[in-house]
Amino acid sequence: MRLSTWRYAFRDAAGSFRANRFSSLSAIATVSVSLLMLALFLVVAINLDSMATTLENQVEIKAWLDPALKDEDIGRLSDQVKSFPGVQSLTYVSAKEAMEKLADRLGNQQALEYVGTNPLRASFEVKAQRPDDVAPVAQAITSLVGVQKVDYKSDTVDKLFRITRALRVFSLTLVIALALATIFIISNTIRLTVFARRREITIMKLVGATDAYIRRPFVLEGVFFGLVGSLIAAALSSWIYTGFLRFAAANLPFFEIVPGAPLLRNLTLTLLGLGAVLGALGSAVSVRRFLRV
Amino acid sequence: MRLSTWRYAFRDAAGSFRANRFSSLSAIATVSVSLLMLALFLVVAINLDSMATTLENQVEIKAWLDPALKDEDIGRLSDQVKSFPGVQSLTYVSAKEAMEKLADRLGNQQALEYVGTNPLRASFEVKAQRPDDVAPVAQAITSLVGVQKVDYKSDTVDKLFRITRALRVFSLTLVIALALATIFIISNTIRLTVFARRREITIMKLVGATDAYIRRPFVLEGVFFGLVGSLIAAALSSWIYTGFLRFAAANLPFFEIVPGAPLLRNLTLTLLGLGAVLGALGSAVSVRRFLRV
Amino acid sequence: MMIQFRGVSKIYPNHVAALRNVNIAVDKGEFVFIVGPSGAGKSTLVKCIYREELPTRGSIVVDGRDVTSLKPSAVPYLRRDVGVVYQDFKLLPNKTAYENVAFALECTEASQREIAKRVPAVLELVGMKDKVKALPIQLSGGEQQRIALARAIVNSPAVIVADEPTGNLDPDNSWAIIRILLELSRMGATVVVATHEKHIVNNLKQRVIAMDRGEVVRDEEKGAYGREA
Amino acid sequence: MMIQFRGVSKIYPNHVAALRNVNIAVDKGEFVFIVGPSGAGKSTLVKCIYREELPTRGSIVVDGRDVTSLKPSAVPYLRRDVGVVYQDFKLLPNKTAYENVAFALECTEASQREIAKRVPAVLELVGMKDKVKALPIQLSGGEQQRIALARAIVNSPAVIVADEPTGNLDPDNSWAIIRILLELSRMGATVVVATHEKHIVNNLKQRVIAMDRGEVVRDEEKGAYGREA
Ligand SMILES: Nc1ncnc2c1ncn2[C@@H]1O[C@H](COP(=O)(O)OP(=O)(O)OP(=O)(O)O)[C@@H](O)[C@H]1O
Ligand SMILES: Nc1ncnc2c1ncn2[C@@H]1O[C@H](COP(=O)(O)OP(=O)(O)OP(=O)(O)O)[C@@H](O)[C@H]1O
Ligand SMILES: [Mg+2]
Ligand SMILES: [Mg+2]
Repeated sequence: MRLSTWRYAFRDAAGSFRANRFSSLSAIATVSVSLLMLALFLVVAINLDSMATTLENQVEIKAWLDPALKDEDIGRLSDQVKSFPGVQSLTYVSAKEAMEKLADRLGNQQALEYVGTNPLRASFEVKAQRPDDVAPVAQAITSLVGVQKVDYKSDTVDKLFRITRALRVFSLTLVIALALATIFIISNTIRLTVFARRREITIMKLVGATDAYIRRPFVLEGVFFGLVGSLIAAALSSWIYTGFLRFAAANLPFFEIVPGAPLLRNLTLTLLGLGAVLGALGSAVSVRRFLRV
Repeated sequence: MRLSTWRYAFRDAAGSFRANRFSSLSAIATVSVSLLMLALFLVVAINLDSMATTLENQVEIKAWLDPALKDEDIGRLSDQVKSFPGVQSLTYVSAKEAMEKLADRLGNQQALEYVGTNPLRASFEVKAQRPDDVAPVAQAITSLVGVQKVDYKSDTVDKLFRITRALRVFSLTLVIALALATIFIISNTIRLTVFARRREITIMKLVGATDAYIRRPFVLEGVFFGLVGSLIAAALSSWIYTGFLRFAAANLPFFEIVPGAPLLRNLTLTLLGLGAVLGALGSAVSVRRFLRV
Repeated sequence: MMIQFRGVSKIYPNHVAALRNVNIAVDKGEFVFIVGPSGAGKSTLVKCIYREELPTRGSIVVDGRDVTSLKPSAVPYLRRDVGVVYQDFKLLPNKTAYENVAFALECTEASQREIAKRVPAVLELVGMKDKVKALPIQLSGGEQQRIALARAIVNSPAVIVADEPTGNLDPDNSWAIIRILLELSRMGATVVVATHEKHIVNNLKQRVIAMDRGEVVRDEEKGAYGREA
Repeated sequence: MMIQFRGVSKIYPNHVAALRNVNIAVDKGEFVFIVGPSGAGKSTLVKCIYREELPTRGSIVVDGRDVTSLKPSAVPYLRRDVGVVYQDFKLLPNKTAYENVAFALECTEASQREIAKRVPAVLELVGMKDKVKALPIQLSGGEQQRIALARAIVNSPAVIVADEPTGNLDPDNSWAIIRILLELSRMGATVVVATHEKHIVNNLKQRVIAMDRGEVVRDEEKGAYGREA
């Protein structure tokens, strides 16, 4: 019997879809539009997060070395720093290289050339593995003999971390807010489609159908609304994102946009899951409201 | 007669609101949630735009001066540059100041002190009024006698402008997309509330009411949904933005957040207008669909 | 002629022929019963008078208006001239009994004073003055039917069309309703009543139009319900 | 006893007393007419049998079930035992005539075979086998009423409740419907018919319960419609 019951539910869901095409299409359209917004927001947030990570990874510790150090001392020191926990990479910049860089930066190389001696010193440029490692690593390097001064632009780093943290909190908040809004709008819309059919529910109850029997086609329909809506949203957002990637590759080569490969698949799965669950729950909850007959 | 007609319309709108509390509240909730999202997005976009402007305004043209120039020549040159169209401000940096700045930046002041002569030159730091003025102003300055070299980091500026343009295009696109989505969702929701009452519309037509007469209370109701929904959205978004301003003042002092004073008032007016118009149009269009009896 | 059907046929989209070449002429002030078995086409005929349905073929003239070629904006004015008691009542669910009746006047832009005078009078006439504040779902079937009648006659229409106006009423109330309709026709209204009430039709000896399978099979002055009558 | 009302009163939320201390007992296989003027409380009484309304006071037992204390999950099973013809039909608007009747069986988890056998049979019985594919709005009033009857009897319920089952039917069809209900009661079903059809009630000489203003004013075996009867 169970089987035919489900068959009836499918048939009735399809029938009501046909009969209420107007409200059904409205519901699907609302689901897809609101999920599309959520999806776009989500990929923006993911990109902001990835940008924040990129920025954080650019933080460098600069350690100026005693000019008296010999090459072998420098090699030893370098090995020592590399072995610290949290150190990701180390680059040695000699005094000569430093002067070349400076000349480059000032834009008037010749002017510096008649300076007899090189006033600059050699340095290590050290990268930390994680933002949190920066301070302890800098601390550890300071205590080394042969290192004269350690600088990691603590102001700038602090500022940067505050910005990235704010960025993350902010985009997460917006994503959560938008997700809640989406859930709300979708379930509200489904509720309105059920509302338009409240009389039917009453009749079914009076004829002797159980609550579960009545609910079933509505839930199926809700799942259908959710799946179709989210499929449309997924297709559109993938298309838009692919377009954006192409645009960014041409116009914003210095931005590292998160590639589409795993992102869009995960996004599609998330949207489908969200759509189906919201559709089912939205319908089930709404029907319950009209079952008390 | 016209007056009583409007009175009836108000009374009927109020009556139907009471009778259809469920769908009315659903509609208002959807309006306020979707307008709230739009509002949040809008203030983010406005802030991004203002940030982009701030960044763009930081672009400077640097003009190195011939060391042989006398103070009076420099004064004359300075006046000349200031008179160029598109120049906003000019700051004179003497060779000595330049050296002090450099020493500051390098972090080891003493090291530079035993450099006998100052290899650096005096310069003008010129700000343009608008980003587009930068290139022509630089061009104009280059042609002046006594200016040795002009630099405005054309790469960086170009990159910056690309970023700010992308930022603007991007946030404008998202705002437009979200605005369209909001319009769609709101009119769809109102359509569903009208759909639930299509039988009533049919009856009114059969009793001899004109289309205009039937439409009136629906439009009033739509305007009411829109106004109440947008009022809620405006209140919530103002509250959130004020909170964000407070948060930013404490945690992100280096960001210039657009102040709340004129912004929130304009936002509220925009939301109210949008809500009222969408409510009215959504209702009017939806009713029309069921008037063909 | 108040109502004139000429060669009217109605074939519904699902190919059911509900009216076949119907020719009817009803004079001003006439009282006509339309009888016939279930599904004969009585309701369809009646719906054509106030343009709820458009005929597939033929012409219909009501109160001087060519119903079939009426432009949409003129339809409400036709409907105000034709008071209808619908077989399924069609009361507005969110309005009380009083408001349902008042609505028919309000939408014609009648004055407040007139509404306040007419509505209670007509509710009293149909015996519903105790239930003015009840919503349709708070009324019994017969009570709804009487509200529907009150609404149909409240603005003194030139034509009154009643589709089974006593189907949910006890014999006493049915007679009361029919007497009201007769009185209105005496006062000049043209009254068309589709009914199954053999007893009433046979007693009144008014004009009877009998239908069967979409055709007019009998049209008699002072007629009877038909068959074993 | 199949149906037992003991001291049942029903006061609607708007303070209308629709039933006042009603005591009724109907045996298995009995056929009962309920008569009374419009608004007497017939529909309310009938609605209490299948628990569309709960009484304000008193106890109701139907087919051994205490209706007033039934828990919500048991209500559908009560309703399957009581086939109802509603005064306003209550057909599902998006299902065809056939599907409306089949629905009453489907939701009881009847087998496909049984549905395919019973539905056409019962549609034939009420004279509606030509209209199986029509939606309710494509049916005339009397046709809808017959579909409603078909749905009420399709799963051979122990109790059949018909509220004004012939209000929209011509005399021939009305008699046919009443004969079906009589036949079902002879086969063991308990049949309760609320009606205004004086002619039918007076002819059949079955038990008649007369109501007025919420009270049972008469309860006679082999009764008549009452008054000038
Ligand atoms: N909207 C429709 N679409 C299709 N067929 C219809 C429609 N309305 C009515 N019919 C069919 O047209 C025929 C005539 O219907 P109509 O309602 O005019 O009958 P009637 O004489 O009023 O019957 P009753 O006495 O039962 O109310 C019926 O066979 C019916 O099934
Ligand atoms: N849901 C309700 N709320 C309030 N009052 C109601 C409700 N339903 C019915 N009534 C009132 O209760 C009384 C009895 O109604 P009921 O429907 O039982 O009458 P009835 O005998 O079936 O009449 P009819 O022959 O006209 O169908 C009436 O006065 C009616 O107005
Ligand atoms: Mg009819
Ligand atoms: Mg009743």
